[in-house]
Amino acid sequence: MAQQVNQALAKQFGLSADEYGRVLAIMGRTPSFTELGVFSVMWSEHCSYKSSRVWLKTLPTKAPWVIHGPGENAGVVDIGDGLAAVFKMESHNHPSFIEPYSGAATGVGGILRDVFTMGARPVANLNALRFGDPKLAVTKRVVDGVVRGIGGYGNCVGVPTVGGEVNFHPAYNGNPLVNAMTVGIADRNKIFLSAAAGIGNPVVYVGSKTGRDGIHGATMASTSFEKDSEEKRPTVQIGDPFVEKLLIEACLELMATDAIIAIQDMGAAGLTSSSVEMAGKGDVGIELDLDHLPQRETEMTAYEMMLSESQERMLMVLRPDRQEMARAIFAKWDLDFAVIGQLTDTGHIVVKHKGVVEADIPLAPLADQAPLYHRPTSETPKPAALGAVADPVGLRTALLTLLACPDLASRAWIWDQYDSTIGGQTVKRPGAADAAIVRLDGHTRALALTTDCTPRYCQADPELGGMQAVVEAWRNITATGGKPLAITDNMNFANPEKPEIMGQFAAAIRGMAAACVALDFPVVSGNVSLYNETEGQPILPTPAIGGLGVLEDAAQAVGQAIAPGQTLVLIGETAGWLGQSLWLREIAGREDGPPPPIDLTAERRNGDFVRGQILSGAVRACHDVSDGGLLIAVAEMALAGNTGVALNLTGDHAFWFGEDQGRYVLAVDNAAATLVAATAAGVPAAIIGTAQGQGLTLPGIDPISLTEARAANDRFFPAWMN
Amino acid sequence: MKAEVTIMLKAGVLDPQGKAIGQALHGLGFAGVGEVRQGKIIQLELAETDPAKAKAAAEDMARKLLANTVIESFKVEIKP
Amino acid sequence: MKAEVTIMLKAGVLDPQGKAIGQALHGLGFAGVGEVRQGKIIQLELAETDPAKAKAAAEDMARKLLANTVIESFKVEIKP
Amino acid sequence: MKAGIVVFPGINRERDMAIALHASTGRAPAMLWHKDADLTGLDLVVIPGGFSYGDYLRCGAMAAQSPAMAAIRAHVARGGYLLGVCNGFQILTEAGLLPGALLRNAGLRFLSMDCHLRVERADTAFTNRYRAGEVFRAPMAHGDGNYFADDATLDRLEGENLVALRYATAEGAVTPDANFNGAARNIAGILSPSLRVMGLMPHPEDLVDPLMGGTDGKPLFDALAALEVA
Ligand SMILES: Nc1ncnc2c1ncn2[C@@H]1O[C@H](COP(=O)(O)OP(=O)(O)O)[C@@H](O)[C@H]1O
Ligand SMILES: [Mg+2]
Repeated sequence: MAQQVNQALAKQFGLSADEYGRVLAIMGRTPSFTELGVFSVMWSEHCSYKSSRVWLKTLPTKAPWVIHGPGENAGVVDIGDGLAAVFKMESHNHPSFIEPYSGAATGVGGILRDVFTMGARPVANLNALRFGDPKLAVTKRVVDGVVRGIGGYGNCVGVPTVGGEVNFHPAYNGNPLVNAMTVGIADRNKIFLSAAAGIGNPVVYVGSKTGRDGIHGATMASTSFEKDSEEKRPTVQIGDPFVEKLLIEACLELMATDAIIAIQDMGAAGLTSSSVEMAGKGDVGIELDLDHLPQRETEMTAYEMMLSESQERMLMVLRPDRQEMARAIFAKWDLDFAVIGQLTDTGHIVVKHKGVVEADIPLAPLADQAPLYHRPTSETPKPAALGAVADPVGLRTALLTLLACPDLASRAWIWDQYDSTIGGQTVKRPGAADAAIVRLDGHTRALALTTDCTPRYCQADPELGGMQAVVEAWRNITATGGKPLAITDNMNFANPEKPEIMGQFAAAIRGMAAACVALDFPVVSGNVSLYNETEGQPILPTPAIGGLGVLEDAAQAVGQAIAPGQTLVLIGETAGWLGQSLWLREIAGREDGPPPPIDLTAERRNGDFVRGQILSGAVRACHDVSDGGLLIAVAEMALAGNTGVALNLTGDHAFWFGEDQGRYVLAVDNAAATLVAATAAGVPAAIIGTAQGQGLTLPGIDPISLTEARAANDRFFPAWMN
Repeated sequence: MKAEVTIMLKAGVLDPQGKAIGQALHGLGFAGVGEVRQGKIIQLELAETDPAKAKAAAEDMARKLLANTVIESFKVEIKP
Repeated sequence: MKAEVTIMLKAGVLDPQGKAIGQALHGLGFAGVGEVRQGKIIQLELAETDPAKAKAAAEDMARKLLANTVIESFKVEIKP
Repeated sequence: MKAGIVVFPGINRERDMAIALHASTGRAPAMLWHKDADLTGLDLVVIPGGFSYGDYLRCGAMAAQSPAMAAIRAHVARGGYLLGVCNGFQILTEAGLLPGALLRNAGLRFLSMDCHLRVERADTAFTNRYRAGEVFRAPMAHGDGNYFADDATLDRLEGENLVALRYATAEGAVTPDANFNGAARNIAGILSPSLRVMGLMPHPEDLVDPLMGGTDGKPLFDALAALEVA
């Protein structure tokens, strides 16, 4: 690799002329090939957040229960009983289009490492997936591979996959989104961080050997996806969940001792970002000798070893007197363990290979002088109001059509491929409740977990859409009885160099921030994935939210299943908002109008009321009203409980399918008491029907049997895939 | 006519299966085992009787379906 | 010396993978495809230089680990 | 009753199993790492579910050949009880401690869902808290649970009354529809002729707590709590 380092090469590496100028100024000389590689990945969008940082800083990140907010490998919140929940969401979008199985699998592996690197045992995985038009063969191939990949990795490592969400839209045809979230549990007082300390302390590499996998993956994730990606294609990373499982156990075993000073997974940009970040955060220098690096292939160069994205690897700084004990633990688990360097007082990262210094870079300017862009933004024009829209098909046909559409069809085909019960703590499995409920082993406490975003709202009005994504996560946790604590986010957007896209990003953040403040629901971790566009076709703006809440007593959690004799009470105001609704898209064939407005004060009041009712024991089942509106929510409760509902309200299509926010359907035994409590709390509440029989009946239309509704709802995935 | 399509991971692509098998063989006391790679073999019964045409057809199948050419390479052999 | 162990399901053992591939090939419009069977191939790098001994060793590995003779049959080929 | 759980690398349902055993026996089972598994004094050895060695060659194949199996065979030879669940069942068949093999699920997909099991034999140390013909529910979670043996072996298993559990409908009908993974003759679990070794694919250990949706699996562990090596 005797390539000449110059501006042209820098450009190939994704550095702009201005950025290369900064490199020259920092180095005071022409950088070596390896040094250029280090700068290019550290200053890539993926690692430096250079386009998004100014906006991310505006997100609320604090609450009394937040232990570590953004800036660590994952967010950490206090969940009581001396425990902390550690969680984060991360994207693997581009790799999942190139090689869906491996892309999705390694996405799961990567986010697991971000969580257990902090000392937490992973207890739940979730995901947020967006795919293109189901009519395309490529969509089917991607869905099949992604679902198999998520299951293949998660099932093998033995972490239950308990929830997620899936949408389809042609905007994702060439650019699916695969966002994976992991939640782990740690002792509140034993959180491991990545800041290195102790001059002379050994830098230790553990896990799998390094190969030439995914070199320049971080920069690939930072460019849009054009036809020539065939050629740019890096060696695809293959996940090894078996090694990951060993790595989890070995790291947790070592973490039970006092050996570890700092630890960090090797994620994007591999050894480069892990070593640079650990040393940088600890304000120390670091020296690596690559001769000691466990290698899978021969003749690897320093550049390749520094940039490899081989999976299932971790970097640690250990107490020197614990080194041999640590080595024995990794030997027990049959994992590589190698001392590859030590901490220094030089403030530089120095990389040696075969006796040659391949890189020598001052760490402070590498971090401090990283580019930061205030990219121009332009506001998304507010959509014109939606006038009256006539009902072309009637309620019955609309209900059956909506139940069968790809965005509302039963996802059982997907979750049946994910092990959701391993661990023996899954109180509410996928499909059982608005949020998954996972009890904490040995405690009565449980976590309520969800992922949410409605990209069609974000496209029409990014600020409202960002707000709605946060609100829906909060509502889903609330609907189980959980107290919402914090969120992680995965900001999936198109090319930030286009003002309209950067405008979407800024607006979404504004909306999210407003919701976080109003709901006391701070952001504690997240991930940004930009340049999600293929040949000029941008994705819908998709700020996916992963929400976490807690229940003091898992037995108090409620699900969606109703039973005969219960009364259904609707909480919240119904105006019949059809703009951007699924009814409008699927029945009227239109994607327009403004999305439903959100009243954060009402949202909070309604939610707090619902949670209070659930925790008081008055509620048998609860479901929030979201995609598809009220009649869909009722139908889903009926299907979950295999019990019909006699609805006693008369309403038009806008009433039954409008997507007004801030609403829940409660199933209660004593509706009168619920109404009294609601009035006292200033919360709109109305009886809408009774759970009974084997069908949905509503005034003026032929009854819909549960069998018919179930057949419609169950059809899409099996018919498409089998 | 029979076609046999052998599909292996490309050189440089991690092969967790092969690696684990290698370790297991060592564990069983088999010495002198170096790299182990695992692949797939797909045997096809073809109506085609011309060997060249059968091979071309099998190669087409491999490219379109049997192999994942992002990470795998394949080889077709025709057996009478 | 290289040994290649080919492992196929025994006749009489249902091969749903092979069947699914066959159906997918038909779906893609490949006509004249009869039975499809899928198997495994394991390539071993062996230190042994005597072909007969290498073959015997690989067969031993196949019997002990690589193949499950309840459901699979195997074949070893030595390649230089 | 003293129980031990043998953990091979990649096994991942050992905690679930320990929770279920603990709940029924009142004491925590010994967790035994495969490299130093000492089985002396144990009444029951359990090999739980998971992906031993990644299931990279065949499910259970590598664990079945590992040194720990010698101790497990000796435990059985001296009259100890042995239970293999899911990957544990696969390991026992690969090791020849139970006949047959577990093939890829007929639909070629991993299946994680509840199934119903009909108790074919209730006079064993494993199943005596169920009634013969009783149906119970259990989660399953496997990609390779399709039980296979040649016809002669299947006939022998049935002739000797060694089929412990079959996939059935909630009403107890042994039908193809209830047989999600395509197992030969709907077989979900089998016994050794000594009735001291049992293997099954589903996970009764994940249904022993009403909060997790039921206690259908608990009688299995209650039965084990009472066993004693004669
Ligand atoms: N959209 C976001 N909102 C809040 N925090 C974010 C966001 N994106 C990234 N972060 C935080 O920035 C830090 C770096 O993220 P990332 O580069 O993804 O970490 P890693 O590579 O270790 O997984 C993390 O602490 C992460 O939580
Ligand atoms: Mg990290």
